[in-house]
Amino acid sequence: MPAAALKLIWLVPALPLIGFLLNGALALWRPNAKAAVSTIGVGVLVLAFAVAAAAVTEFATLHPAAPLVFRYWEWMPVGDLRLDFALQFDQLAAVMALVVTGVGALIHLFSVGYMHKDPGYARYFAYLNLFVFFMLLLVLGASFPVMFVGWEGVGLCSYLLIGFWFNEQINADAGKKAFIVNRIGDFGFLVAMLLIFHTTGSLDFTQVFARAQAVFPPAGATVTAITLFLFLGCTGKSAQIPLFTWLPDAMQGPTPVSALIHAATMVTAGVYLVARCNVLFALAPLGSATVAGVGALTALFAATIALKQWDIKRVLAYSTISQLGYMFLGVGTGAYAAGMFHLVTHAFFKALLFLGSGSVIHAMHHAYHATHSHDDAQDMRNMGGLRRHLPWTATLMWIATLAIAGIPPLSGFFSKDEILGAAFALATAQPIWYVYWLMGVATALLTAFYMTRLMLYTFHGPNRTGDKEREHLHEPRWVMTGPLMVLGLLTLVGGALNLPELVGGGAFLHHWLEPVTALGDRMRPAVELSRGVEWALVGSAVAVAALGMFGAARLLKPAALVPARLAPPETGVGRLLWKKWYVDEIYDALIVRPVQWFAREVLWKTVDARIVDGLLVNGSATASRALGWIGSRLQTGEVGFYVVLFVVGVLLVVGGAVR
Amino acid sequence: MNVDLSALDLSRSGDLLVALAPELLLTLAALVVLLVVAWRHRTPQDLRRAGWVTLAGLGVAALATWFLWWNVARASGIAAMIAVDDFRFVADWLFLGTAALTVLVSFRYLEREELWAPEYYVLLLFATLGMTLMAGAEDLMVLFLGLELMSVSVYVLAGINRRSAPAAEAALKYFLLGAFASGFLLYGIALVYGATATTNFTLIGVQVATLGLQHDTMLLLGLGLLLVGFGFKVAAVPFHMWAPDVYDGSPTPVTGYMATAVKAAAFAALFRLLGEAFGAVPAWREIVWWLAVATMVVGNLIALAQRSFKRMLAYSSIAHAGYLLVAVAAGTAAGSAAFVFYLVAYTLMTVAAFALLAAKGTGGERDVAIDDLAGLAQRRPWLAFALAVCMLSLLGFPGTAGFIGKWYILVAAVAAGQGLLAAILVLASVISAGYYLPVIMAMYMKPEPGEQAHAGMQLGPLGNAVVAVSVAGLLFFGVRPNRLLEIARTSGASVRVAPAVSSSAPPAARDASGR
Amino acid sequence: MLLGPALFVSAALFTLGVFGVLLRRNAIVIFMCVELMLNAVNLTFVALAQRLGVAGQLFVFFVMAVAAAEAAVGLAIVLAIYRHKGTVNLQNIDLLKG
Amino acid sequence: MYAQAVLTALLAWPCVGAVALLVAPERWAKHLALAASLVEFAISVPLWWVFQPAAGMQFQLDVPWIPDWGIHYSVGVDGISLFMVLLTTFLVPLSVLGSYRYITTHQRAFYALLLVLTSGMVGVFVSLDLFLFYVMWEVMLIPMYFIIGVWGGENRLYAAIKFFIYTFLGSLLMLVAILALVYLVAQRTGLYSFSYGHVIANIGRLGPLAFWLFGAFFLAFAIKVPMFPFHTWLPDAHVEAPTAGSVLLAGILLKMGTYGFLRFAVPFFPQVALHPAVRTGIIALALIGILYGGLVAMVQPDFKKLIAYSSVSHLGFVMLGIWALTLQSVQGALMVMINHGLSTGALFFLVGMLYERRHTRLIEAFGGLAKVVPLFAAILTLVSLSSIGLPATNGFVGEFLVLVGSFRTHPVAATIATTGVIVAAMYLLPALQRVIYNPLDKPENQGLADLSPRELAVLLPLVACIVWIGVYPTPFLRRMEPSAQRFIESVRPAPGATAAVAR
Amino acid sequence: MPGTLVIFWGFAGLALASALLCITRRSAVASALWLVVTLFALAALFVLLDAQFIAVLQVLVYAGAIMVLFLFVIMLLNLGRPGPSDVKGPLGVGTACLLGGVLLFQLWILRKAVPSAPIQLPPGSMARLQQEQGLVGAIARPLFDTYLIPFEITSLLLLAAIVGAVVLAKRKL
Repeated sequence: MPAAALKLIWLVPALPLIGFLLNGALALWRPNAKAAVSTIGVGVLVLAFAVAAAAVTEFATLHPAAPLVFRYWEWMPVGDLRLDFALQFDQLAAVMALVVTGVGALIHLFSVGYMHKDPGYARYFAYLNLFVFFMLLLVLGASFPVMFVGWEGVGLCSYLLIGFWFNEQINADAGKKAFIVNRIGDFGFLVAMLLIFHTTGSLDFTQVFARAQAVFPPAGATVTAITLFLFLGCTGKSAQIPLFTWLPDAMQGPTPVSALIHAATMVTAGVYLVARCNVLFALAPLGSATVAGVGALTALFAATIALKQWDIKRVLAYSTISQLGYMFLGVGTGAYAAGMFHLVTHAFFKALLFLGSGSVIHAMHHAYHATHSHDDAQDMRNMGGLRRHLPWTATLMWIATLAIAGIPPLSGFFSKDEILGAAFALATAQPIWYVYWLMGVATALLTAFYMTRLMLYTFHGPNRTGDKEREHLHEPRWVMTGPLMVLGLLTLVGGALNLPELVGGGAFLHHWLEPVTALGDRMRPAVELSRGVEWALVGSAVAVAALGMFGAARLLKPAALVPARLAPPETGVGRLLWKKWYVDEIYDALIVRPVQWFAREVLWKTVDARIVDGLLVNGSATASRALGWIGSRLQTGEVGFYVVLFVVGVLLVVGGAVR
Repeated sequence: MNVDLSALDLSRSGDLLVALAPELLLTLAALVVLLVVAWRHRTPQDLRRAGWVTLAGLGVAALATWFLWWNVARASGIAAMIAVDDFRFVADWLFLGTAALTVLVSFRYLEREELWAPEYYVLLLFATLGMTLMAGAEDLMVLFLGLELMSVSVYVLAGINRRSAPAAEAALKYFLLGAFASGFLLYGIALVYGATATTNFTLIGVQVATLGLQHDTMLLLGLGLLLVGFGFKVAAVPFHMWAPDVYDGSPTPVTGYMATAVKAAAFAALFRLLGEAFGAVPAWREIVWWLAVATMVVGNLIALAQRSFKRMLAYSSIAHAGYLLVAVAAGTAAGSAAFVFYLVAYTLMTVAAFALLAAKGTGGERDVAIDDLAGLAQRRPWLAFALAVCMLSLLGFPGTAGFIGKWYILVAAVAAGQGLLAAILVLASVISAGYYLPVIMAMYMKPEPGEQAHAGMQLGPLGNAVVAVSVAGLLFFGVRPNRLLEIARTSGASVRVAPAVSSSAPPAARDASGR
Repeated sequence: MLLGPALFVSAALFTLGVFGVLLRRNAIVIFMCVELMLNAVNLTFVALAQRLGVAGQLFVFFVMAVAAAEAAVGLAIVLAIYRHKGTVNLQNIDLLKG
Repeated sequence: MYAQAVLTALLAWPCVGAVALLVAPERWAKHLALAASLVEFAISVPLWWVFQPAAGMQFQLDVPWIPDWGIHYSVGVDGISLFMVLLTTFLVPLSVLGSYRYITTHQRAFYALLLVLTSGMVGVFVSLDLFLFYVMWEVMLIPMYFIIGVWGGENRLYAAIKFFIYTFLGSLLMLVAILALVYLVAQRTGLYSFSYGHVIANIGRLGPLAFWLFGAFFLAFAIKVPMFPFHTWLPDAHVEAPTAGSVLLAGILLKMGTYGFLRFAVPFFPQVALHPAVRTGIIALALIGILYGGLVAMVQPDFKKLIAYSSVSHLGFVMLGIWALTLQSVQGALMVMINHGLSTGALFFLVGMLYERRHTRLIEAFGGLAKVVPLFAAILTLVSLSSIGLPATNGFVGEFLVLVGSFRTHPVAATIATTGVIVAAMYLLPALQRVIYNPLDKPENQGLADLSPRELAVLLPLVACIVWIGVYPTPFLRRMEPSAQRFIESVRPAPGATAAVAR
Repeated sequence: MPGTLVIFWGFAGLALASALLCITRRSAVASALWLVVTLFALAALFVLLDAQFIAVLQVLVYAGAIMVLFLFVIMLLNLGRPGPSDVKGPLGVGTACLLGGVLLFQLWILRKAVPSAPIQLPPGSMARLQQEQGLVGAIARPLFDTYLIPFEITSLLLLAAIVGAVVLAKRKL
């Protein structure tokens, strides 16, 4: 029987919701009550984390094989559709809940400092709380629709927060883009739900997964379709090809938002979904392969773009896309634990990187603000040598960089290595995975390169901020550096969560998640690598990472950079990368504009206005009027003509009578 | 006052006098008014006096009709000149009522237009008398003479405003075409007489049945020509061309009278004729079908193109003739009942509409464009309301008697298997929304053109009463039509239906004196 | 014996009357043509009366009364229009139209 | 006592109120109207509890009206009409309150018409006699015609007459069909009666005529819904109507079309309505409506027009749900009907409030309003999200059920319809952005006042319902389920019957 | 061809010819006079058809009274003088010919139409009736008996016409 803390599991999402309501009310009526806002905003997160931690502790003692489902009320009971508003707590949800509330709490704290001067402070915290609520609903929901509530809800909050500074159109546009692109993904999610209900007769996770094996033949068309539609949802939410374009734009939001939503939590929802539905994906090898393939491709593709970005946050954004690709490679490979592991470590180091960049931007912004300069506070070409002004930030970000580059023994090394190892292992059974593995390795190389580039340009070399501005550059307050330090610590030791057996670890996360993934695991080919091969893989991974970093250090010359204002335009391949392969432009030309044109010119102005309304509706009215007019012209007033018509009538009537 | 009138022997003078009491009283009234007019005819008071005497005459005749109706007067035997049945009484009431409403509206109109011709009332009475004879006619000769009596009177009424060139033109057109049409009607009578040796409706029906004449050339030719004659009187397309011009040129109360009572009389006669004499002849149904379609469509379409309110009403009345023809084409008992009901509703709304037009048209009704009514609702809310109700009723909108009437016609048409005709009727009604609604639109939704745009619009107490009674009737019968429906049903059912064609032995030849 | 020819002659006369109405513009002449039509019908009545009884002849009597009445009113109307228009040519009498 | 009288009271009370309004002083008009409509709502509220979901038609009253023709005054509600009645009585007080400042001229007439309209709308939903239904169907046309024509915008005359004639056209053909139907039933049973129960019980198989009769009903209802391509009256009417008119037009009047399908057209002629070709055609039209309405809405410069076209899209879901004919889809359709009334009603109120402040509805005239009117912006955002079907708002519940249900019988159609969620985001979010986000660069917008308490009183009930239904729609679903079930059972073709269908 | 038939066709021919002249003469006076000729010829035909009393009436009322009225008005309006023809132009003539022709074609079948045998009286019964009751009596009896009502209506009709004519024609309103 679940104990007290588990019974209170509803508090985990409810607390942020309360926070949202309170902060929302404050935002509307008392926008300047910042102390109250901060207390509520951070407080509910801390409390939620506490409840979640307590629940997980209890859960760990029970460690049940089946998830605990808590039904609260009937949501949509219609005929054989029995849909309850229910939460589900299991090992997977526990991991996610902890990450969301934990990292969330840190980022909330950071935000207290980062957003302190913002007039929309209360609104910001309201949105942030709301986001956490939806995110928790997403991870705790016991059925697809409940999860979908969270799924769309986080999209909504992402929309609201990206467009937080809505009085600049570019921000509002970015938010809108995020929402609409996400909706395309949600279409996939919806259709998948329809298919699932149609075939299994339920939408509850427990029932669907229990029935899946009986209902779906392995590798059947239906289950493949379901997984592909689900994955379409994931590509939207987790910014994978082809729906990744919104994420870089999402950097228009406040930086803590980028850290929380667009790095640590929301964008990983897709990974969570695949892990959650591991049974279905295991039944659909083609679906899994698509997941892994798209993940690998996205990882590589995004990494190339990251090579040539100047905006510090955009580099991190593409890096996020790339790392998400890794995670999909992992879960697509069937290494759910590895994927989740990378999700967790990525949450730590990417949050750290984003918050670090936030710290940098905060400083830069402060400097520019002080001198009334209008230069871009996020362009790395305006930075350089910041380690002297922001030593803590620089140090912590270096830790994160090493982690993401995959340098042992930082957390990122273990998680990334596990994914690559799993892909390589599967490749022995299905050679296509060699390609994926190679792409993963190449990505690792590029990752090490561009992250080193970022660090070099930002923190090293001469400073390009400006002479006057330089004096205003300094570390932020403790509320901002504090969370950075915690995250740095987690980045350092996070690897312990799933220390591989190879190095004597217990693979804790792997075993923890086993009840969730067991069913899916059983349906996959069992492959084992010899220890030698594993060591070789580890060695090559480290070598690749080192090569990337070393190459960057050798090839790049921070000293040669000029400030963004003076920088010459990019040329050649550099321009192609800088312009992000022109994907946005291609989408614009192929989809957005044609649809707009079609809707405006064809549907509205032609079909609606001209044909339906003009020709048919008003046309028939005009025709009636015209006929009437002709008729009234015939009424000439001359009796002679009337008589003629009269006699014609006589002839017709008489003819008709005699006929 | 319960008297047994259930078996009047019309060959006996006493019974004949009873059966003809309304007509006789009406004649008497006409003669009295003539005397009154001959005595005094110079001042407005004389005019009014004549009017009141006329009203009294109409009232007495209506009482007599009521008396007959109340005591369920019926003739014994079949071959009479005059029918004694509910259909006649109800139709008579309608004519008398319409005449009374017209008189009431005329009081003010004649004075305003300075028409010091009290003979107006005499002619009105004669016309009404002609109508009652038409509705009661059981014989083609009575029908023809009644029709001529009515027509001659109305020709004159149309042109009674001798200062007005349009009125003279209207009278001329009406007269010339009317006489022309009478020729056809008469020829039709002759041929029907030739085919059946009789002019009595019932006997024609009997002859058709016993002799199997339903495909007889002479009879069909005669029937066709009769339809032409009636088609003219009811302004069915393509015999309608006179109507807009005549309605337009005539004094407005007369127009209202023509559009309602004259048409109603022709329809009543047509109904009785087709039912009693030609019920077994299929040929007319198709003709009436086409006439109905053409009339509805053309009337509505041309009305759509009108800017003058009066001409619009004229064309609209053509369209309504088309609706009534649908009831005729349905030809069932339900059809006749629908027809009676519709006539009542139609009369109420048309009289009221023309009364309002007459009030509006101080500078000549012909010049009142629909847009001239702009802003009437602000200045004269009740008049605007009344006119709006009339328009909605003409449109056949639920809640008004016009709707119940149209509904009844549709019921009859559908029951007679004329679904297509019913569909055409409703589509034509949709077109009619295109010209009725602008009237409402002008009154309620457009601003008043000038401060005093509607200052001169006066109906006077009598005119107000007419409009009020009409509108109240329209609304009342629109919600609670039960009693009127019952009357319509019983009166419609009282028209004898021609016997079906049988193969029994032909009757023996009759003697030369034509009994 | 004469019925058939009489009916034919009557029809022909009637047609001539209609023809006249169609052909002429003078209101009075048109009215005369209408009288011709009525007379044609009278011939039909009389011819039929010979076979069907005296009623047909009575109708002729009534028709004559009608013709007289119409003539009285009609000619008065013609006078009235002449007073306004100075003509009885229908081509010029088209105030009301549309 | 309550059960017998309530529907009649609901019909009669607004008329009483209207008369009272007409004799009262002009300045009392709006308050009286509000009081009257609140009383109306109060009368209707107990229905929620007294209603017995399983009992079918209830609260019935049947009084002979025109016995000659078999016409009765016959009223009653079941799980399908119950919510339409409640929605009507719920929206009317809000409409009155929302018109307090919008309507400045001829207030007495306006509110009286609004109340008469209420009567008509309730009448349509409670009529159990075809004659009564038809009369009510037409009667509410007039008040709406006046509301658009007198208190409407620039082009109001055109919009009013278009609205009128369009509806009139459809309904008159339906009238003929009703008569023919009653006649055919009378021929079979010998009883000439317009009673709904009598007709539905004895309708049997009608043969080839059924096709035409269904066609007439279809036209009437399809125009009202409106389905593509009969929809062009809607944008004009919506745009020109005053706020209350738009709210009731979208909230209630459109539902009459779908209600008509549920109550009359489909149950009367299941063999035609569910004939594969007809069914496919109508579902295709529904899909066209969903996508076409959405895409055309996307490019509208006028906010009201945008909402109008979005209605076409939403009602497409309803049609899809009805024709998919599963329990989920039909209930989903009913939910969409309710939700559309609430969400679109709220949107119209919001746009109306903008219009009151700025006298324009062009989207481009605004921008950055969230800065000056945050409360307005918050509510507009929430309502827009409910309109595009964000989960946990009412919009999702209906659309999801429709999709889940229709996927079972028409997977391809349901999938296509699902793209509607993308289109919905594509038309409403950009508009939202251009109104409340973006730079606040128009000087006229800088002094706008946020929502007044009165306006909040209008909106908050709607917002509450939006959240309530989104989170806990069960009370609604439970009440409509037996009726929806009955509807499906009554029309589901017997096995093998589809082959021998008319035409 | 029996003698009566010859006489019949003679007068019929006269009637048709003068009718044609009536409708085609340019002068209204001429038209009226030709109409009088037609009416006389018809009177003759009436005699042939056993309707002597009607023939007399025809001459007295029609050719006498009514046509005099016509002539009187024509003269009053001074239409007798030569002037532009009121006959329609070629298009009008063509239309008239066409319509008239079709009408005649439709009525053509009447030449063979006879009342069906059962309702026909035996030949000569009309003449016999007149011999029994006298020329006037044969008509008068049903006129004041069966057809009393129509007869009375004619009186009203004439009264109405008189009133109407007076109203229209009197000099002052």
